[in-house]
Amino acid sequence: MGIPYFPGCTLSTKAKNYDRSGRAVAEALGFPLEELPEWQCCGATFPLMLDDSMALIAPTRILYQAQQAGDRVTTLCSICFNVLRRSQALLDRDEEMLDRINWFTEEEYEGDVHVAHFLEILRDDVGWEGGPESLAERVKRPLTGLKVAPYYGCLLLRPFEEIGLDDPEDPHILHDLVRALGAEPVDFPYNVECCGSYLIVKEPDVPKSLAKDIVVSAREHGADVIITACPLCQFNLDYPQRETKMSRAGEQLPVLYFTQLMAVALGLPEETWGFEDHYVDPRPFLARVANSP
Amino acid sequence: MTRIGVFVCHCGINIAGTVDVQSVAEEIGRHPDVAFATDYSFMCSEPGQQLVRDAISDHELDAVVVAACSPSMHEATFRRAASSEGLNPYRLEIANIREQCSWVHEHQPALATEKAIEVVQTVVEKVKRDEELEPFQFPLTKRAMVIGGGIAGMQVAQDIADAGFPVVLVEREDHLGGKMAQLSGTYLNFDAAPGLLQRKVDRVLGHPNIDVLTASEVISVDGYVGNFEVRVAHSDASQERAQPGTSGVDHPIGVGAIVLATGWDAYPLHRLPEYGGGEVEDVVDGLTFERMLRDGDLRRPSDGRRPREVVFVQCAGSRDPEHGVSYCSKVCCMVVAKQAMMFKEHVPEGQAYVFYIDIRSAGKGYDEYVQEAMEEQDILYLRGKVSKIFSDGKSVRVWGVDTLSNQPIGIAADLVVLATAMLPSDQALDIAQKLRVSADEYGFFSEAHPKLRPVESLTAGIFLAGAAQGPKDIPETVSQASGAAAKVLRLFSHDVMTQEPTVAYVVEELCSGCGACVAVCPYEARALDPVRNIATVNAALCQNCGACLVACPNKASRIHNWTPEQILAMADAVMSGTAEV
Amino acid sequence: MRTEISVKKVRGRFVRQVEEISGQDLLACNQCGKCSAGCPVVAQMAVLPSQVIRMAQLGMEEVLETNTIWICASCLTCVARCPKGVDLPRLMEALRQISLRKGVAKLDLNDLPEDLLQELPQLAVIGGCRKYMK
Amino acid sequence: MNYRALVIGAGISGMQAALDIADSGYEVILVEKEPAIGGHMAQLSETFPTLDCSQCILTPRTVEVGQHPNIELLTLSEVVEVERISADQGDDGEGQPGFHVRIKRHPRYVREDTCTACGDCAEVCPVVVPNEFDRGLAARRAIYIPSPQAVPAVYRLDPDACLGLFPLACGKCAEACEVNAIDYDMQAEIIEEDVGAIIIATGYELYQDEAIVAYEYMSHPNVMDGLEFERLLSATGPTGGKIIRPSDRKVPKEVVFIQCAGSRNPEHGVPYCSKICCMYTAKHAILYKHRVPDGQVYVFYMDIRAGGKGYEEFVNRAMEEDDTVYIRGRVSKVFPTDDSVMVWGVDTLTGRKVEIAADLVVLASAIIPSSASRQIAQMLGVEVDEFGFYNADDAEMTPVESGVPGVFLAGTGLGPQDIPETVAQASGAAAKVLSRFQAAQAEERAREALDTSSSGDETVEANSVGAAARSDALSVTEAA
Repeated sequence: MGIPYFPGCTLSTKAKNYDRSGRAVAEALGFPLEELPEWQCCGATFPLMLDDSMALIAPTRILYQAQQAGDRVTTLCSICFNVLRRSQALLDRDEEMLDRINWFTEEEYEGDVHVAHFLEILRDDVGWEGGPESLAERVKRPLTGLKVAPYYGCLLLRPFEEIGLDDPEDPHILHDLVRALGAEPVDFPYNVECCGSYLIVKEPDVPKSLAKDIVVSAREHGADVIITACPLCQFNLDYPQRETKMSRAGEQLPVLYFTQLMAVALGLPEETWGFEDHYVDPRPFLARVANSP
Repeated sequence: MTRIGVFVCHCGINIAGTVDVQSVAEEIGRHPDVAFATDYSFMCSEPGQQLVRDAISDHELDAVVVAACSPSMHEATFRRAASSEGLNPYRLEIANIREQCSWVHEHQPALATEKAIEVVQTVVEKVKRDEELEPFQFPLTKRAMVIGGGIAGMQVAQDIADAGFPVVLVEREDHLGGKMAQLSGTYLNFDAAPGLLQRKVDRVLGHPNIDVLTASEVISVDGYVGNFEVRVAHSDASQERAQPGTSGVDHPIGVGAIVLATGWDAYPLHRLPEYGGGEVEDVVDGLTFERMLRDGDLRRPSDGRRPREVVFVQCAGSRDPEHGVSYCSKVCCMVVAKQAMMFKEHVPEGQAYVFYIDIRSAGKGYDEYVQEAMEEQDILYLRGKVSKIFSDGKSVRVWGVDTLSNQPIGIAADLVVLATAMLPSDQALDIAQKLRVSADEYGFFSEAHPKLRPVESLTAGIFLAGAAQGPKDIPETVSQASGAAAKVLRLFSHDVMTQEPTVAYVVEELCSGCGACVAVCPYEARALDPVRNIATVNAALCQNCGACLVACPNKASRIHNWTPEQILAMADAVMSGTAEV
Repeated sequence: MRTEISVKKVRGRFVRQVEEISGQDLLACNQCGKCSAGCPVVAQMAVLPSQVIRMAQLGMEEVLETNTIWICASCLTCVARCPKGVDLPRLMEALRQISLRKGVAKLDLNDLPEDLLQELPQLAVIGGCRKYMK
Repeated sequence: MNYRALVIGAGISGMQAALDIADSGYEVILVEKEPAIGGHMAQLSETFPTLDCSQCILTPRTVEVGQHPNIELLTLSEVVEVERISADQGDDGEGQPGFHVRIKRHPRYVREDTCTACGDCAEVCPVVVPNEFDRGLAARRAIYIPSPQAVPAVYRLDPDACLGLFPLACGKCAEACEVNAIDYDMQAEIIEEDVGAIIIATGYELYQDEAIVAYEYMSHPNVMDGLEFERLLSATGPTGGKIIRPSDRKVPKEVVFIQCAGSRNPEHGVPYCSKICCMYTAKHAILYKHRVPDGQVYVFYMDIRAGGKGYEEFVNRAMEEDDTVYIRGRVSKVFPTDDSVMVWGVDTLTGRKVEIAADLVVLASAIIPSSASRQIAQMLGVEVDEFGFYNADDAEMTPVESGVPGVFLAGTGLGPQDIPETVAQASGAAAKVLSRFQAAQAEERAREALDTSSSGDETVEANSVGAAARSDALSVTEAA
């Protein structure tokens, strides 16, 4: 059964590999992603000021579009997820705001679409291990021996009161995924530290230094590869490795979307992997896994 | 024919400044049943009381109304005065024309006067119908039970036993001493404390009046002040009791008073995930650190190395309404200063850091003590809360801040000690339910009044000592525990218990034994007599709430001196208004 | 220089504006500093996040001049750990909004290196514009 | 042994100790140097953290003390001599010594058993002096009653203020007194008593020295200490609870509270923390805001010490609900301006020097022991610390025992502490007295009964009676 899907801007452009691998994985697991017929940008930031509701219009319209398609919508991008989930939470507790936005948009959003991250569907609908349909059972090419550092970042987890996906200090949803794929999750202390986010446009040095801390920590804890659920995290961690001294061979760590790793493990065709779009080429690292029977 | 005397108090200007007391006395004097009415400046003064006494004999009064302040103030005063003249004290009533009249109607003196007259009229109607009553007396078991054998419980037990009364001390663990026994030392007695504690334990164990039940728990409690029945189960049958002769689970132990001294438990480490609680081996809580200090050879858990850089984190769970508990655990500031100093004693070349929000060293010599830690032991205090603690494989990384130099701080520590919050003992809620004592939202037992009755629970005969009532340090606990003992001794100084007779009773001819009253009684004062099939009242438990009166379909439940006839007569007096007197 | 404190400042227009836009009770903060301790970008800040609240509490409008409010990446680490539940990111947003609405713009996309601009994910550009421009 | 106790000081701790002992059936001699009992608690407006009216919860206690058949109340009195008397016959080696005490009772010049507190005397008295009870914020006459709820409710003639007693210069009050209660010839008397135990509960005073003189205390009318502010807040105070500043009776809108005024200042004041100021300052801030909603409160502090049940929450309430601005830092200077006073301090959190033009400054002055403490300590052989606070034998293990057998300690005479701690501790001291008396009595009874029966019988009997009475309750239990 298909699930309504909101790709968001970045997955339609710079992070096509995330989108592609995500769709392929979903298809393979039996819940094809059905892109909303009409959608626009979510705004990329959840509005934090209370005196201006204009910024809520975009996410509310997406929720309205999702409402036409069913009672839930899924995203891959952590930021889109955060914006939509928080907007939904706000509209849920503030009926007046919901009415006001509906009045602006001349649409009737009823206020009860469930915004689910792709990971949530994997966890709750597919299941990691155990059942016959679980993810572990679908793995064709177990990633045995691969050490994967799950990097959660900020917006997938915080604020817990509204997101509620996982423990904000000690998350494990990506760990569980890695384990189900047959790889070994690497715990490292920077896994919930910020990557610098949009500071990249104003103070590019800040994300660069944060990326260094994160990548070095993951490497020191023995990781072969970092996975993430956020295109901005992916960029902020991957891009600086191109030019810094981290770029020295052997010190680089490829930064993948979790869906890419899944595509490999589920034995999906190589064109769904999208490894060519990375600054640190993951192919050498994954070669031995990918080539194993 | 009733002959009622009415005495209207001016209370200085408190009443007379608003209410026209003369006209109140005049007006009420016209009531056919009022034989004498007057007013006086301070009824509660000795001359005022004499006025009442004289009037009772001169005017052959058989009932008295004093119109003055709240009965909670001086009802006892005037009833004493009345009985000295041979009047039954329950034939004297107070009409409150101060708190409920003059004080609240300060700006409407005419209306206030009118209201005062009506208030007095209603009480005249009541007192006219009051029965002569005698207080109930019931026996008192002069033996106390203390639940919890930590420093608080031992102190209570010792004080009661020293006065010559038998005490049963129930302790869940197989030894006495509680949390204090886990400490390597205290801030006032430093490493002499364990020795002092041992002396106290020995004294309690050897006390001829104290019966110590270790490895025991309270299973159920029945009864009421003066006459509780407590069943205690031994979790370990092989435990020898210090004294034979006290019953265990098979036979309930009869006690007249119970003191709750169930102490505290530490906030669990795993509830502090951002501090690596339960994850990082070298992040320990205060009690664990005490044990490490006590072992003498200070080694960190992960690799047995001597820690050189130790970080103490205060308010771990405390003062955190969002994630932990909102209250301050009160003892940690001093405990940490002590632990840091003890660490320096063990590792003179080491360095201790303390992260804090406020240094709460309030107590005699306490502030000086922390100053000493800073000045003499070079312990570095950093004002700021730590945000994150994790292991980098070699050391424990602490991310904090110093809000005074305005610098984020990182420390690569060998060991981190979290000053975790004090929680009430995990048995507290269970005990609270069994004993029907109230507890606050965290499970600390509630005192009867936060200022003036700090060691009494709201349940008569049950008293509180130590951290079970709220976080407190050893000196405060010990003096408060003695305070609880005083309340028990005060209770035991009487030979019988007395109780006000204004309790519920059953008109047996009207009772059908339906049990409605038994179901509604919140105090378990009601039961059905299985032989006669009528309801009974345990006068000692009845709190005079009136629920049974409402529930009884046959009007068989009544309360002495609060009968429906009285209440209706009072209502009639109000409804008929002033003019119709 | 002494900072003059009076009711006109601590309960003044600026404080009320900040509280209204952010929805936060500034005085709920007891300055424990946990936000500063955990802030991932604190190294670049001239004053600590906790000091930003402090300055706002005292009605010090010069808080708008600090770089802290522009360095904050709204990562929400601080609010996740704040013992008093003070939503500091909302406060930062309010301060940014007050600045931006005065016409201050902190970002000109033309200043970005062309190669970076080519590579940036869309949401970084959109997010940046939302945070730094009116 | 003499089974009577002497309690020195009738503030809340002395009263509590006296009541616990008296209710247990022993006689208590309660000595108070002031004309009325209740101590400082009687001066307070409301109490933290529940904001109960202080007088309302205190008066029942003072009345109870005043009327208790087992309490002999001696006001305007002080203990002048204590003599240890050797143990009674039959005492063991350790001994249960008693004390022979001499108490000097100063003349009240008004007969306690005659005065009806009608107030006619004060109406005619021509002398006006500052009222100590109101900390000088209001006036009284030379003949006065400290407060309307005073116990004993008796007037007192202040011989220092009176126009002249010897020879009598005025005499108006005696003329006005209908019950002839005034006796100008009243003399001090020495009362001698034997007691078996003594509790010292002499309480505290507020520091008034160098460290706060620098804050213009005493020189500027708009700088006052915490107790003065209590009187301003109090419904029975000089302004009826209205907040006005002394200089011009205007309502102060900017109010600065300075904590650690004299405390934690080893160089210029006292080194110790006075413990209660953080909480009462938060209370002052809250109560002030209740009365002046458009006012603003600032509190200068070093550390906020809110350790106690509901205390942290109470301070949070002052900040969040009443918009109190807490400023972490000391005040360096307070000086007069044309309008009122300027306060120069620092905010160590921003690192800025700050200045506040205040309408009113309230100092949380340090707690110091009662001026009588050293003398009393010496008389009884009790140790005091360098400040004059009594030292417990072992502050941790025996916090209410003085080290002198039979002498116990309670309340702020031991060191700064708040009301609940004081009350619990006073009961603790009472427990020691009760243990001492009851143990000695039991021993006496045992000796008397030695010939006939064993002392254990009594207990057994009491218990069996108890068991019989429990049968009702028991049947309910079994059913359950």
